[in-house]
Amino acid sequence: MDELSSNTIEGFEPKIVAFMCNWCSYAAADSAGVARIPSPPDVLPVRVMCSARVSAELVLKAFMSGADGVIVLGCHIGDCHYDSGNHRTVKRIPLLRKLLIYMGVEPDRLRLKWVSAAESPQFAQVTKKFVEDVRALGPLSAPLRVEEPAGVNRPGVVEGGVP
Amino acid sequence: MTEENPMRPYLGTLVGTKELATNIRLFQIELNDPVEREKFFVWRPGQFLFFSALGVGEAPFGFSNIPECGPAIEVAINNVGHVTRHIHMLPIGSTVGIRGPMGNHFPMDEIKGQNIVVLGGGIGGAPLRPVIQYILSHRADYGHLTIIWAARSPDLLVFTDEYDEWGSAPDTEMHVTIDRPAEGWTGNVGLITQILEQVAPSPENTATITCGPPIMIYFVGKTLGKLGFSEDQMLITLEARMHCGIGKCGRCNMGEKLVCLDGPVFRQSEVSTFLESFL
Amino acid sequence: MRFISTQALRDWLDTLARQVTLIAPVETEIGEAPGLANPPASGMNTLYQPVSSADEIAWDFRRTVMSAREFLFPKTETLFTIETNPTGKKTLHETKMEGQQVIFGIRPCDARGLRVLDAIMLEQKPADVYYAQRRRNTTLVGLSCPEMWENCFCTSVGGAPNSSDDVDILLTQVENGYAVEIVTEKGEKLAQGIPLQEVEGLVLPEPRLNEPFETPTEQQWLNSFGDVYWERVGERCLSCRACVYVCPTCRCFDVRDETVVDSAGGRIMRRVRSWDSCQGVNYRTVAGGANPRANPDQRSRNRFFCKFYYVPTDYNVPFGCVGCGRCIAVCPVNIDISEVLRDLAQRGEA
Amino acid sequence: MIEELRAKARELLESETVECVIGYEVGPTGRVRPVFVYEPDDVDRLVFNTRCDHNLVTYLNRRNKPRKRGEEVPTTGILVKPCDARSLQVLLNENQVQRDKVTVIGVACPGMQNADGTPEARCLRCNQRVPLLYDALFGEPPEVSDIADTYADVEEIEALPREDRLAYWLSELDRCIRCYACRQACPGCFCDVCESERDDSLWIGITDAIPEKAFFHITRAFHLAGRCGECNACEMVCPMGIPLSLLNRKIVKEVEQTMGGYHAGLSEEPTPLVTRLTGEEDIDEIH
Repeated sequence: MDELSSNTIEGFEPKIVAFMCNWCSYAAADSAGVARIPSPPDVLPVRVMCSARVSAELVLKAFMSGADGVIVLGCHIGDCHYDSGNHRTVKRIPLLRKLLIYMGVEPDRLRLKWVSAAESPQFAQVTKKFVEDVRALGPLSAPLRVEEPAGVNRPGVVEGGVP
Repeated sequence: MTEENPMRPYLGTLVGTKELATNIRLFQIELNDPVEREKFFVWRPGQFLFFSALGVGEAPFGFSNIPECGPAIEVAINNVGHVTRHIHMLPIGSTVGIRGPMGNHFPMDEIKGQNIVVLGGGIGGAPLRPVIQYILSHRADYGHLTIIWAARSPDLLVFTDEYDEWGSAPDTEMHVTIDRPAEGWTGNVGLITQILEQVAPSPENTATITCGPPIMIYFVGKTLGKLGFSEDQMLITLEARMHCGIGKCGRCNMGEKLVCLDGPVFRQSEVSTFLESFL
Repeated sequence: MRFISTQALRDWLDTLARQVTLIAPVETEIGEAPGLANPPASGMNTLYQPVSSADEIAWDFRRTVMSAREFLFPKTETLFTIETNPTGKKTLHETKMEGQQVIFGIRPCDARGLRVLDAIMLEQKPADVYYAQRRRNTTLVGLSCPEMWENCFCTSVGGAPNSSDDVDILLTQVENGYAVEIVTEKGEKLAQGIPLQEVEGLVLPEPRLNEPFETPTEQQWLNSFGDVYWERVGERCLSCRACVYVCPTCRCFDVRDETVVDSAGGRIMRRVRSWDSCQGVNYRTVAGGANPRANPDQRSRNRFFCKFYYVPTDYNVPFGCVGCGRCIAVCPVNIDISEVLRDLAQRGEA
Repeated sequence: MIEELRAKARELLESETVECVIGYEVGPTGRVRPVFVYEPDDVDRLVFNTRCDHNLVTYLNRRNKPRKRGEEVPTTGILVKPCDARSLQVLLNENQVQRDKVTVIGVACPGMQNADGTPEARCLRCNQRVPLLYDALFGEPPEVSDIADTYADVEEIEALPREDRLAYWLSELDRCIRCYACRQACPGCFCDVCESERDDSLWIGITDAIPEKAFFHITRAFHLAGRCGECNACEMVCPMGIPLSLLNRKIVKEVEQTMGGYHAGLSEEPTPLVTRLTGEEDIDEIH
């Protein structure tokens, strides 16, 4: 994920990581492509076996590695391939989102949506909307991102001699 | 910066690798800068270096050859941790970082004229190869050489293709053993301590050099004691987690001794006085 | 005796702050949030921080939470970077520090702590160049302590609240200003900019001292090593690192590599080092999983031995501890280094 | 009450019911600290007062394990306040502690106080005065009127504009020195190797950069979702005074409000985040 890099605000194109369930949204994305339904190019798809695989760590790591927005796509409740995985997702991701908002991250940077394998138009629509929302926010900033390399903001030593 | 920065690695190139045993590979490195190469190619048997997989991390390893047996720096590395796993994935031609040579070395001058017993276990044999190379290339300076080489199983024996050369060198005997019987293995079976008792080298004017897992070093020491060796005659080389190799990071202390500066080579008699045990 | 009035000192510091990095004690309010009426945690923290004027300085501070060592040996520093250009060629850039910094208001114990770091990082060859550069470019303007506070025991380990041994300039508060003692050449150079007055018969206040105590002998340390006493001291240790991170003399570090991608898509490899602590559980774990100091009491014993036996044995300093008392103050379970010293010193030599 | 408690500790040690009693003693400078009592004659060191705010259950994570493979788990007696009992219940729910090896000496809690004698904030919103879990109980529980936790502290942060919330947390995180005292003091943090401290820097490295510190604190709060018993040990041990309770209590509040009033350690039900796998059938629109 450290392939991602951030751009400047001018002409800002957000980097989006989409965690997609193998059994629904990934298939939907696939068939959206086959059906030539236009979907945004800024989305880096990450296939997971279940949306419940998407731990807080994965979301945070995506943010820290350059994602400006993270969207998690899973099966509708009742349709989980593993029976109850998305019941975990729906408790986990909204809770993480609330915590991030509480810490000052914009609400629109993390989103959870249900997209079944048959819903390729919805897939395109959901991701397009998300990209637009994140684009409006601009690049991700603190607390999960710093522009300076680590240590630079430490009070170091500046130019100049002893007077 | 005017002073030499000991934390800065020399850049080198991985020029070759050789499979030694299961998960153990020999890495051959050439340094890119000829000036740095000249400074670096003075290491002695027993010293160690820091090998960086750049961007992943660095870790300390013992040298597996002597400069005279160059042209490359050779290091045997076991794939056990995070850094070594990445080192094993490096393709030939990769740029790597090398820091060193560090630590003390086996007192090859002090033990001149003595008989030498070399005891290596598993990957612990790697830092002993320079000792053997050194003795064989200064053969007249040393007495009888006994090499006892051990591993848990045949696939973990390192430098197997050099055993014939070592065993057939003048005034040299070579014993190889594995811990448990294995299919197709016709050589010795038994722990290194058992073979040591069978070979029973005489303690008269003899120095022993041991490297292996801590538990092996401990029991080899016991056995040598039984054979009449004094702790002063036993040289061992220890390992510890370390990050600098120059006595700064504080990581490798055993009591007041730092493995990186005071070691890695110690006499058993010194180790016995350490506050903390290496086990 | 040389003297500077409070106002002249403040003016000089204001000027100095524009010329060099000026580090000074600053009071930071905990829970300082815009619009937050009731900060959830209460209390004040004094920390050494860069300041731009004398107004920011906490003039009547006591002991800072963290020592000043982070300005010579930062919590995190980049050792070097390696850049790979599009043709694959790699170039290595070492981190260099240029320019000057002045630490104003360093307490004599913290300055003495730097003396211990000097012995380890500079005098023990090869020297650590990162520390050496910062040390060379740093001038210490000390401020005597008016008294020894709770947990302070500098006088038991060879220091004093008004010691000028390890600073470049020592200031001592007197009426309407400060008495100035210039100790080193570096201090002399810096003091050229100070408008000093010569005042006759200036009487320096005597600091209030805590009762000093005897520290254990080398033999007492050695004898105690295998004692169950260390288990009793260390078993309540939580294995956090607070004591080590606030210590002015601890120097253990960890080194890691990071790879970052720059905006042009090129890869930059960065090697960083950060503070580490012998109290951490996996401090000594080697690849393969063996941990020679698996128990908290072994780790806690290591800290005490490091300060009072290992460092004095290995390096040219009498103690690895300066008696600042910070580790006592921060320890959540009240592991008290002065209690340990007293306990051991009371034992027989046998 | 303390005499009875000491007598109980003596009895447990003399009868070899337990090898050691973990309680509180007064240190040489008057500070209260945890103590491990092994000898019956040492029980007089035990004290209990309003400064005994350490959560001793943390030590069970270490002590309630076989010392060597194949050995029995050592027996321990432990002093437990009502909030500590919640932590213990959480550990029991997660099979981290062998109950039969622990003798729980419950103490009725008068409410803990700060060093200056004011009541601790967490005690002002707590109406538990008797532990839910004990083998023997000491002390007279004081009368408390019904207190409802309004999460006023959390709501104060929530009410701030986003930029101010961010500025607040940045200034708090900036002070963090990564000493991990919060984690080490927390009974709920019992992983052998913390994911924030992996040798391979899988998630974060070792630097003091804000994102790494934020990652640590966010994931720690998150891992404690439905498990934090609000003992506040993390905040009390923080040398830099970071208000960690505000992070944990945000999660406590959300868990309570979205998961049917669930509170960690009040029942034998483990955290609903991983165990309740129903209740969302009506959800269609998320966000």
